[in-house]
Amino acid sequence: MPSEPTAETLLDVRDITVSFDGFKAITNLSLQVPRGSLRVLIGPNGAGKSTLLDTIIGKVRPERGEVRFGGQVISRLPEHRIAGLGICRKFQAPGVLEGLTVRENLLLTARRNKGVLGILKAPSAAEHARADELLRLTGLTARADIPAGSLAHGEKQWLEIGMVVAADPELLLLDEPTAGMTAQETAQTAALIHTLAGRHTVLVIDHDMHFVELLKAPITVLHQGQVFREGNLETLRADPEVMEIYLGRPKEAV
Amino acid sequence: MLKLENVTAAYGQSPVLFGIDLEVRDAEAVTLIGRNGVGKTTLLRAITGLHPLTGGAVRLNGAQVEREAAFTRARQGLAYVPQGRGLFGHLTVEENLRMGLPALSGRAAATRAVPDLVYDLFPICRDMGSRKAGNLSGGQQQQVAIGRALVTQPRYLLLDEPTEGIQPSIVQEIEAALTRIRTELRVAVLLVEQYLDFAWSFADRYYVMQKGRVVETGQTADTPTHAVQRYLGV
Amino acid sequence: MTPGVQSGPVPGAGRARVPAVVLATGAVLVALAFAPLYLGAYPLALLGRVLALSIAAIGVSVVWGRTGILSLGQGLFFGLGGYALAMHLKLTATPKGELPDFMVYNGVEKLPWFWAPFASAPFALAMVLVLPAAAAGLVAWLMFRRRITGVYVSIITQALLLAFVTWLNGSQGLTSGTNGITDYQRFLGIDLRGPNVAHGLYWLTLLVVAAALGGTAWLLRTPFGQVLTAIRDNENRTRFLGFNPAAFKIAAFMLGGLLAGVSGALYTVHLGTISPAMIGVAFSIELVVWVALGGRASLVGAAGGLVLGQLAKDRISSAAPDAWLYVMGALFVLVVLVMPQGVAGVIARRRAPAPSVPASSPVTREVSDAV
Amino acid sequence: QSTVKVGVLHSLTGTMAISEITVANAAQLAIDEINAKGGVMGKKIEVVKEDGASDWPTFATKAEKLLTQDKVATVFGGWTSASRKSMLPVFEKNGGLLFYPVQFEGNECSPNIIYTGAQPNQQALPALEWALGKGYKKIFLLGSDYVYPRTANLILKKHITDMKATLSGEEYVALGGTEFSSVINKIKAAKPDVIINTLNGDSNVSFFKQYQAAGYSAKTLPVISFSIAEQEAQAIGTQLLDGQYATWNYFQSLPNAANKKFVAAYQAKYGKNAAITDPMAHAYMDVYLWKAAVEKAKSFDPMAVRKAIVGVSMDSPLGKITVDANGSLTQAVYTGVSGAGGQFKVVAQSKGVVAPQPYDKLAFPGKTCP
Amino acid sequence: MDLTFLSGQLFTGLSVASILLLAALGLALSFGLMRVINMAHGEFLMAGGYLTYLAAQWAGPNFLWLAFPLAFVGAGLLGAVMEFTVIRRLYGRPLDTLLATFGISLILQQAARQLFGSTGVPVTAPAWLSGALNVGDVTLPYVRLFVIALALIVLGAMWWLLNRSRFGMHVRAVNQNREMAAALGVNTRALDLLVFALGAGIAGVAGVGLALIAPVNPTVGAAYIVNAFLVVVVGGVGSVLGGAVAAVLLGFITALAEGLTSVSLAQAILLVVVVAFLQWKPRGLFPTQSRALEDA
Ligand SMILES: Nc1ncnc2c1ncn2[C@@H]1O[C@H](COP(=O)(O)OP(=O)(O)OP(=O)(O)O)[C@@H](O)[C@H]1O
Ligand SMILES: Nc1ncnc2c1ncn2[C@@H]1O[C@H](COP(=O)(O)OP(=O)(O)OP(=O)(O)O)[C@@H](O)[C@H]1O
Ligand SMILES: NC(N)=O
Ligand SMILES: [Mg+2]
Ligand SMILES: [Mg+2]
Repeated sequence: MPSEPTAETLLDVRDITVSFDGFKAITNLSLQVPRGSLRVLIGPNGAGKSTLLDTIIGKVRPERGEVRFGGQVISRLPEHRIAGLGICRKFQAPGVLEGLTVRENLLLTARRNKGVLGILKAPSAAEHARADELLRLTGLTARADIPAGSLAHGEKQWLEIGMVVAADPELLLLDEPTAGMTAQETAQTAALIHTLAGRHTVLVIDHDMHFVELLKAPITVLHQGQVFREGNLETLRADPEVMEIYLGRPKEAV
Repeated sequence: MLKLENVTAAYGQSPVLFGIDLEVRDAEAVTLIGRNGVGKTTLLRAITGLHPLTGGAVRLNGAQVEREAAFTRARQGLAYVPQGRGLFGHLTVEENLRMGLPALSGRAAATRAVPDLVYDLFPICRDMGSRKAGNLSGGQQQQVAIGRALVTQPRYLLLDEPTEGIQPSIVQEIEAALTRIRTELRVAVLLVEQYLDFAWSFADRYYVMQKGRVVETGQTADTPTHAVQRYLGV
Repeated sequence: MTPGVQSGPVPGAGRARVPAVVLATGAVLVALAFAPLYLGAYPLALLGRVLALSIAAIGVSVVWGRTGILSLGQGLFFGLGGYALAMHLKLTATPKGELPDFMVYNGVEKLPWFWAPFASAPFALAMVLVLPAAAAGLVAWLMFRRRITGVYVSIITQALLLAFVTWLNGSQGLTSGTNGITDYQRFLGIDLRGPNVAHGLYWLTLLVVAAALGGTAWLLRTPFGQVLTAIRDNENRTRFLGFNPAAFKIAAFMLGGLLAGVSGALYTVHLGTISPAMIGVAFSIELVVWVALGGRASLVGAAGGLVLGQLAKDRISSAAPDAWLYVMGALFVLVVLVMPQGVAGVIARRRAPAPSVPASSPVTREVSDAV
Repeated sequence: QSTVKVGVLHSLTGTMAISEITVANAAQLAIDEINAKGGVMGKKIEVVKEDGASDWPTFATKAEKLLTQDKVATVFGGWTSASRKSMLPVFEKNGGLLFYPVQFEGNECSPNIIYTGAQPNQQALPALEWALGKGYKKIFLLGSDYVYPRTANLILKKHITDMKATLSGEEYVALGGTEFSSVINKIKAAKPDVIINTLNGDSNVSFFKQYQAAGYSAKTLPVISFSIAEQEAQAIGTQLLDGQYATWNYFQSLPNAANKKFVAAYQAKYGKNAAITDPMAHAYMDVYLWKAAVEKAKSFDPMAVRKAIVGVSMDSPLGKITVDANGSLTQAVYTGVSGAGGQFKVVAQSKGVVAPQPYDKLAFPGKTCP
Repeated sequence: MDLTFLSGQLFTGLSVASILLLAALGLALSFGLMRVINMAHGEFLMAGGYLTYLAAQWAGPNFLWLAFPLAFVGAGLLGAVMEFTVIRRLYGRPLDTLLATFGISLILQQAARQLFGSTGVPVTAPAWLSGALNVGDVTLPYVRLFVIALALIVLGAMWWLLNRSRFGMHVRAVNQNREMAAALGVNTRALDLLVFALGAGIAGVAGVGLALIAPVNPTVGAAYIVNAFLVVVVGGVGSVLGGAVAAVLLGFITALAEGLTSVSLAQAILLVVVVAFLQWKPRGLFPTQSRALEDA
């Protein structure tokens, strides 16, 4: 049974079940994330992590249970409305707007009013300044005016992180943000996430334990569509069952 | 032996590879590292025949293949596991594996079946055999993609960031599997990887790319990973 | 910005070139404005007609080139605009107290209810705008609400158009069927056969073309245009960024429908008739092909492609009627093969060689959760 | 030697090309004959040929081109009523003259058009009378869904009631329609004595194939067609049509001397098996009528020609024809039965010639040409 | 409406369904799998019709034995040429294939017009097909039964080929990820050529069936093309069985609408019903769906 959420609970996943053609990807899963916190989600491939994010953003609909955001039930809302409430996700496979330039990607994401009429206004100087800052942050300044479609894989990753930040959502969902990044970039990403936490609520999925270590945040382990363990990296590394299903031999998990 | 001589390639008008020389000897494991966007993926695609060269030569066992179509190169023992896995989403896992069989055409010795070794190495290929590949999670797909490449009984295996998005225990398994593939099947492996610990523990030699050029090469055993880190910084 | 090349194959390169294209377009429009001075009666009438059609082409460029929705049913909206005006003209041409001639021959005894208000010119003119836009909005709402995309949209719009044409053909008492509505002379008290009307109509048409180009170009320059491009390239991603693709697509589709309707109304006046044959499947496909010829992503390209295509059609079909279909068929094939971005794309590439956006980027498209 | 330009405007491509190309050929034949004999008032006729492309608005634009750019003295062209309707305003606006060679529904009387094809009282009504005379009392009307069949049938229905016969059913199929299962099933349920068929073009092929497959033949249920002539008979397959009827102002088999000459000349030019039809004969004669009127008016001016043509009369492959004041022909009507080689044998004909009535008195009382 | 009429209309539904299916089956390959919107598909039907006519000229009244192979091979070759010269440059650009193939269809129609004349050519069913089976008061023409059987045979063959054969698996793989299939040793170019030609060949065979009940002329293909696409879309693009169910459904709706209202109105009703249906099931009766291809 889900525990009663406290007042600061921003994201409240209540007892959801998600299935695909009879296959249960998530079974009776509950999860609360307090406002302003940073939470890490790990678990074996196929555990249902991405599916959980899919459910939060409305890409898939739970068969049972509901998702609440700031107290409001969102699991029946259309996707753009959910996004409009302040939830933005970075996908596992980078999804940038390929026909627009890198800068346009950032400017568009940063818009507050995303309605058909609201969008007609040209971006303000402040918005341009913000885009420039994000270009610097993601190392894409030199690439600002080429179409995002001709970026390399890793550059798209960075752009997408930039977009998520630009959207300035209350809740950031990052699905494997460091996939394909070098160790140094991974560290930069961790630092970036720390600057975001506090003002934003962040939920990160990753398989890179170095990165997870750097995040220094509470961890939830999913397994077969359910919460398997909660804890910090120390305790989880000591847990033989977690090693068995996920981490593997201790040597690798250093 | 797989050998590249002065390979150049471009996207439209803009060149991305500038005279790459590189070789992978039989049964050797070589890793290719470099920052995002330096052209690693492009290079692998050029070797497989999925991206046209603008100059230079690709040799398989001495024979020049850079004019040949991708499918004939595959039939000569070149297998490719792309970044993003490239599974056939609407086909079942089982069918995806069987899609490795056409590469065996014209090779007399080859048996036309999915080798048991694949199921040994990646049990998921059996367990999820009848699921649509497109519905698997990222890590599951990666395993199927490597398994499928093995079905082609390759002599050269090109892997583009195979650990990306894979859970730690399976990274270990993939490493073990690749090592077995190398030693038992004597397959030469060219591995593009960002995860240096993995690359170094697996490969014999390394190449470092920067802005479309190979800038350094050496034995992994002689070079500590931190010595090449500077090429990967932002 | 250029109504055109900006988001074509070489985005980003657009900004620097803006003045050139605007200047060139302006120069062409000015040259066209003086056409009555140097063109004979028939060439001028022909030019006026194809300029009227080019307004529909601008709409196709917005809907297809920008938003990625290939409608094969633009004839529906073109027809609604045309019929709205033709109904008014027919009523004007009918003596008081009588029914339009075709109704009499079909045994209709009372003016159908939906005909009556068209006796008023302001109402009819309003309907020229409202009917096509509303119909386009409805069709778009039905489709995009249910996330129907790609070729489904093409086939559904074609089916709807065909249903409309079939209904027009089959309802002769109400619509004059295959014959269409014809034989009218006066509009707002002006005799359409009068000596100076031809020039006036031509200038009016040119004015509307210029307004349509300018207005649409402005609209696409705003971030609205970028959202359309984003939807074209990756609709789901756009959705998860907080945009409602359906709303934007409906808006774009309505704009396309509105322009088609205006085009249809003008064309009806130029030709003196509107009939189901004018708005059918072949018309709608041809419209799209001329847009492709000029450059689907470029407003000027689309309009220019239509004008040049239609002029060529007129010339070649007169010179060699038997060969005409071969020429046109071959043109369709060649445009698609050799100039996938149309003439505007070729010009743009000449001016600024730049890396092309891959039609489908091999690395990312097939990935597990391609959003 | 100077020339005079005339326009020939037919569908050379598209669905209607099946019927119109040969009509254009027939006009061309007459023009060639006239040119060979020195032309009209000493001028050779120069043909400007345009393709209406089975597309009504194209007819209008091409007509406009012929009149305003080529400045032709007259135009020979059109087949469907829709194409004529869309050309009409162009001719009226530019003061041109059009010769229209095909049977039609009447209800039109433009001073700028010479209608030489049959008016309803020169084809549809005589056919109905003939059928009733043969004792067929229950009549099924089948047509393509456009203005000619619908209006012709509207008129026929008034007369069916008037003559105390029974309308057993009425069905329309979209132009070009190919599926007749339901229609045949409805016919079967209605049990008529005869079918009056105003299907146009390709649909006839489907209809007769499926009609025969369903076990019908001329013996079990005869069909009288208004748009099937020798050429269509060939395309349908002559055994499918065996024994079925058609009503026209002309059949290729008419025995008069002018026709023998016309058939021989046409087949010499366009192939010895070429079929020759009523609209072709009309188109051929249209050129001669125009020539006669020009010579009578001593002018190529269209309006002068229009005035002069009234009363022009000649012996023709169709028999004797005379242009009425309303711009249509006084001509004879024949009903034929289809036989070997797609030829029709005349089984009935009007007593003498029939004067044209553009407005049917029963269906449209009080309407007349201005 | 009496019982005889009703059973007659039921049979009409089946007849219409068989024709829709025949016209649509080739599209299941070119459109369903290869995503080529082949507007010239109707001209393959047309080619089948003309080849039937030629077969009848050469082989006399019992021409069907020659007509089928001739139409299959002839239309298939036409398809192969078209794939080789045009289509192969357009994979992955479905909307562009629509335009290019529309151009090709114009060319083929005009070519037929100049080769065979615009009037069309006569084809009459062989004598042994000319009778009808009488069940009670209902007449079932042999030609119709023959066409229904033909549709079922072609349907069965295609279903087996695509879903049970290795060839079919390769075809499906290639059309999901052409590059990877090539990298795995599939000669994708040859396969594309073969599949497209096969689709054309099937259309040719369908053309034989159509020639028995419809006209053979330059524009006959155009008469079937829209409905053929509707069948594929309603069935679910990529699903052969879906196409079959859709054809039957549309056939019965047509028969019902034609029975209750008029034949001319029925087509408009059918189109509106189809659009309404797609509101309910936007991806057709049997959608092919998976996580991977939601955007495809
Ligand atoms: N659309 C879908 N249709 C069918 N099955 C699906 C679908 N989406 C996910 N699944 C299944 O649900 C399970 C959970 O998948 P999910 O992608 O959420 O895993 P994950 O935890 O994100 O794994 P990874 O770490 O590899 O990304 C998997 O077994 C997957 O095959
Ligand atoms: N489809 C494309 N069109 C144009 N340019 C491209 C395309 N794909 C890649 N590029 C460019 O080519 C260069 C090399 O890209 P490539 O994908 O080979 O890099 P990579 O080394 O594999 O990077 P990563 O580590 O991010 O995967 C990059 O600068 C990229 O912007
Ligand atoms: N006038 C005719 N036959 O349409
Ligand atoms: Mg995942
Ligand atoms: Mg890469």
